Amino acid sequence: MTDNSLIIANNISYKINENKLFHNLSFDIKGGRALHIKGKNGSGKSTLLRIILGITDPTKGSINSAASLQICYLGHKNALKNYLTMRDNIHLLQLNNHIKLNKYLDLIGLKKHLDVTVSSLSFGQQKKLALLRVFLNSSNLLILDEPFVGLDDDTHEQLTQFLSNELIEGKGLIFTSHIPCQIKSDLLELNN
Amino acid sequence: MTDNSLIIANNISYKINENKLFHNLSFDIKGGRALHIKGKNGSGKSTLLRIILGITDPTKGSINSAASLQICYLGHKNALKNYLTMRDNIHLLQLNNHIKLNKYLDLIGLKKHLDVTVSSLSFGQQKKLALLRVFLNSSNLLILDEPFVGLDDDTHEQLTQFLSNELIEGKGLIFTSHIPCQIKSDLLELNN
Amino acid sequence: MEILKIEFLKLRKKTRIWLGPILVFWLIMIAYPLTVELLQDRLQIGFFSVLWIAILISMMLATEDIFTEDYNDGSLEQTIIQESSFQVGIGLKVFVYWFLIGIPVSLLSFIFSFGTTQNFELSLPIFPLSLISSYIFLNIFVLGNSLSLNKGSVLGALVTMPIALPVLIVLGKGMTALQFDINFESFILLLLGSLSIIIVLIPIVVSYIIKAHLE
Amino acid sequence: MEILKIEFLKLRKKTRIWLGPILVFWLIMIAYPLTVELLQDRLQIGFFSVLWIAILISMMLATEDIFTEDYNDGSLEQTIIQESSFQVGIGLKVFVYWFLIGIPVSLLSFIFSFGTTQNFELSLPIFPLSLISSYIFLNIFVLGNSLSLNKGSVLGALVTMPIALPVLIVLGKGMTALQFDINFESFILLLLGSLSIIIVLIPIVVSYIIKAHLE
Amino acid sequence: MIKKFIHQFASPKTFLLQVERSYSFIFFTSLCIYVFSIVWGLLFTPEDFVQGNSYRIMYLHVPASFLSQSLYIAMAVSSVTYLIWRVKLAAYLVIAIAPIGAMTTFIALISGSIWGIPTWGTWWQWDARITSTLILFIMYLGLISLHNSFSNYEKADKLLSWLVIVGAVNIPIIKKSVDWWSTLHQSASITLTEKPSIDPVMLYPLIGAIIGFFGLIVCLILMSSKNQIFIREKNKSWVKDYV
Ligand code: HEM
Ligand SMILES: Nc1ncnc2c1ncn2[C@@H]1O[C@H](COP(=O)(O)OP(=O)(O)OP(=O)(O)O)[C@@H](O)[C@H]1O
Ligand SMILES: Nc1ncnc2c1ncn2[C@@H]1O[C@H](COP(=O)(O)OP(=O)(O)OP(=O)(O)O)[C@@H](O)[C@H]1O
Ligand SMILES: [Mg+2]
Ligand SMILES: [Mg+2]
Repeated sequence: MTDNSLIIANNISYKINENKLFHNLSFDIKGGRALHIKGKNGSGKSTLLRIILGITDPTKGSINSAASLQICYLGHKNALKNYLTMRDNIHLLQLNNHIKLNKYLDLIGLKKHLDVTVSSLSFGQQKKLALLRVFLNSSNLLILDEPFVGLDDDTHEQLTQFLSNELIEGKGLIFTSHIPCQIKSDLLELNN
Repeated sequence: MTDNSLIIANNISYKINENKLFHNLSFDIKGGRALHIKGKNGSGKSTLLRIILGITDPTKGSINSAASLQICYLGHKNALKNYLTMRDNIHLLQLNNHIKLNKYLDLIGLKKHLDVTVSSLSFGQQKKLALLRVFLNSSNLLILDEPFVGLDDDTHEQLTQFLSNELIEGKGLIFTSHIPCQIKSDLLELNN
Repeated sequence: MEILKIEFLKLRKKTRIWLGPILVFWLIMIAYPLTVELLQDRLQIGFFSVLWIAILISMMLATEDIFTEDYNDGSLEQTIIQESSFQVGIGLKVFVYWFLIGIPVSLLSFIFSFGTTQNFELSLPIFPLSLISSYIFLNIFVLGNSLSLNKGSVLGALVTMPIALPVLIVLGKGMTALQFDINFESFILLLLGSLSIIIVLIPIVVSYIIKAHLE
Repeated sequence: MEILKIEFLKLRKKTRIWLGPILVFWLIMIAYPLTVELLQDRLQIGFFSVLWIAILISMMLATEDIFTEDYNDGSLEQTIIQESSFQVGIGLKVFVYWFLIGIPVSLLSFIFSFGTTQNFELSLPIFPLSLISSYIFLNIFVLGNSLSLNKGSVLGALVTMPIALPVLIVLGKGMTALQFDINFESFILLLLGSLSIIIVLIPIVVSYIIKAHLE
Repeated sequence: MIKKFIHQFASPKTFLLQVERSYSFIFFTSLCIYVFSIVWGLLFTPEDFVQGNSYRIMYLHVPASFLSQSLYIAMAVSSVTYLIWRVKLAAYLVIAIAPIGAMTTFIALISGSIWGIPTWGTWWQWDARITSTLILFIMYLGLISLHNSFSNYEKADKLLSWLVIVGAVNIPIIKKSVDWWSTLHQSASITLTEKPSIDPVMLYPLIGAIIGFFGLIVCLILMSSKNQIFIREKNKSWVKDYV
């Protein structure tokens, strides 16, 4: 393990029902660097992220992660409780006492909706609430699966800004996105 | 009602818990024309679509629709059964005997996944499957809420192509999208 | 007819929805003798109470997700947009549930009654009684679930139990009437009468409630 | 401890999840007398069967969504990523459910028993009996629910029934023992013994099942 | 025409002013009537030769039981008004009455139970009327929790109104339960059509107690609907002016 590598992937392959999704991928993620995973729908981007997270086991190869590794993950699903209010969701995420909570609630403009149930929020507002977990993270590696989906231009810009800042602060970032974005990143293309 | 107007909105306003979402909107949609509704997250785009659909009642104003009106709607939610296979879902949508089914299954590249349960499909593949309802529609007005979300570039292009064709064939189109797209359309901005 | 076919297809694919409640009913009816000392006459006494409660519970379970799933995944919106007669759709849906769950449960009721009482005269009327009451319960719980749609079935149960309990009272009285052979038909008629009102009214009310939810 | 706190918080916020089953229990216990002729001694006969069945059903309802929701909305992934000891998490989750549902239900069991039998000697042991049995039932149903997670299958119900029935039998026998005052302690010990095994094994098994589901 | 009339009459603002004007009058007259009747009933009527003094709890029990149903009927009427004519005030009334209805039902249950101990020898019986009163109580609780579970008030109002209307089937059941099934509980002794079966000496204070209790409850409802109006229309300029 090199000094500031957070994760190293060695020759990982993944098959599902004998269909190869990807084959012999190797890469590593260092603090301060971003990796943008691209590929068509169904090419295995989300699967790759789940392998990195350790949820799914690769068919071949291995993932080594730094001892200090702390991951913040946001997938296609928001992991919110639809029937609870925003306030309760924030409580469940244990972010209610976070010092920067107010700052970011203001930023995404959801402060006045604190007592609205999540299911009444608009699609983009729900995504923003889910992103609060990212904005207030205390991890050193961010893994985001299409974080820009459903966001309006302003919020897209804010998120880009935020992520770029996190990179400057030395955190690692792996993300997928079909929507072009301005984050400086290495590219990993998946083709099957 | 003018000759080929499909829908005419007269001064519609919408309030929720005494908060105004929009005020005195008027517009009409003719066959062969597209209307792109833009606005920030939570500005009321989806709500406006639901008012046009007749699901939600506007607080003030009214919607008149042509007698011949037939709507095909795709919202933020896919209206698919996650625990069923693609094949069963197509069955439920009553598209299994549609003459163009094979053509579009090929186009979106999902033919080999017919027996995979929807929950195992990737995010974009699920969206594509939902779009099948649009591709095989027999309506004269398409109402699409962020149809480009989660699609890769190729599919985005195909959908644009398809929608442009439908416009040429004289159908109406109302859609929202944060992602820029090449469809020739009128613009309606919502600001609160 | 198209609606009917689709509803059947959906239920056929999701075995849990119809087989689950039937299994639970069966479980309760098996559990009952297990928990009592096995003297025939003692068994009989509590038997019918347990039977009605079991029917009540299995119908409650059956309808628990009747709309939630369609609501959450957006299918309900699509239905409302396309279907001209949403009420009829709901009525048919309840019918399909009754057909796939209520009828088997009623048959089982008859079988269990006969097995327990060894009395054919007494057990036969159980069949129509449970056919009717299961349909009534289904309708009542459908109402409850439409009210509590995405709020969880508990609220629905809380809200509809007060409406379901009177039916239980009638059933209890009916059984007494049956056992002492007095005026039993009037109970069947009373239930049938309620059912015929419910069967029409509830789908209408439910359709309004669901539309209000979707707004 | 952190996990415990979060689980409590989650349940406190989702009132319906713990209050619901308690209410259903209560409603069944109320429904029972409605269906019997109102003579005190007849009421007592079926009473304990209904009680055990009500406990069984309310525990079933309590666990029904214990993982599904978290699975569907993606929270389960988040838990697995963050939590070092997922098994312990599951064990604690079941404990919290028992604490918030099992204990109140057991208390209610005691109260209803006393109200019906007017016999304190007989009703007091109902409290520990239902405490233990509700915990066992919870564990069993948790196992079933982890098995049928996102599937529309009845796998869970099928698997759990054969395991739940023996417990019911023991409970029934225990009640008889209690009423005739013979050897009651050995039943409590038997149940406690089973519980102590179940309480350790089931969370481990369940954690593997869930991980397999998420892959 | 009718619709316009109703809407004008039932504007929350007019209502509020009306309440303001008549509130204290209703409150003090009913208080006087109730206190007077109770004092009369408790101190100046003879002991019942069957029940002794315990029957005097009647002055609480009977009005409360009577109101527990009447309030539900009032809710049902308001609900219909709301659903048909979209009168917002009616919706406010429904949710304003619910907790008070639950309270009076609770009083009826408790006072009945207490009364039961000396007269029936038991505080509870699974008797048709008592059970259906309990059911009514659960119903009230259900209504309240249904309304509380929505953050969108308009939606909550509609759903609540529907449930209230459907739940109204319970009222005739409670009313008739005593006639249908022979039970411990007394059947109605005061009806509009027949001569009361109760001794006039007890009857007049009882009627007074009912009227007084009724008036007091009406005052409670007025307060709680005022509260609702403030909650719901807090953004309206006239409410801001008012406060
Ligand atoms: C928990 C127990 C009880 C409950 C839930 C209960 C409930 C009710 C209800 C619902 C009414 C109907 C009022 C109406 O029809 O307008 C009522 C009236 C009445 N109850 Fe009870 N009751 C209980 C116990 C008792 C007891 C123990 C007595 C006395 C022996 C009693 C005596 C009366 C009388 C005299 C009336 C007035 C009947 C009439 O004039 O219409 N109740 N009660
Ligand atoms: N049980 C299965 N049988 C066959 N194929 C499966 C099964 N489960 C998953 N797959 C396939 O595995 C792939 C999973 O892809 P994944 O979700 O990683 O895609 P993705 O790159 O994230 O796509 P998107 O851009 O749409 O999010 C899909 O092609 C899917 O069809
Ligand atoms: N019960 C409620 N209380 C308060 N506000 C509500 C309630 N229900 C909905 N809203 C608000 O109504 C708006 C609905 O917006 P809508 O879904 O139409 O937005 P949208 O323009 O489609 O946004 P997006 O781009 O994110 O999809 C949101 O601002 C939401 O917060
Ligand atoms: Mg993906
Ligand atoms: Mg939207």
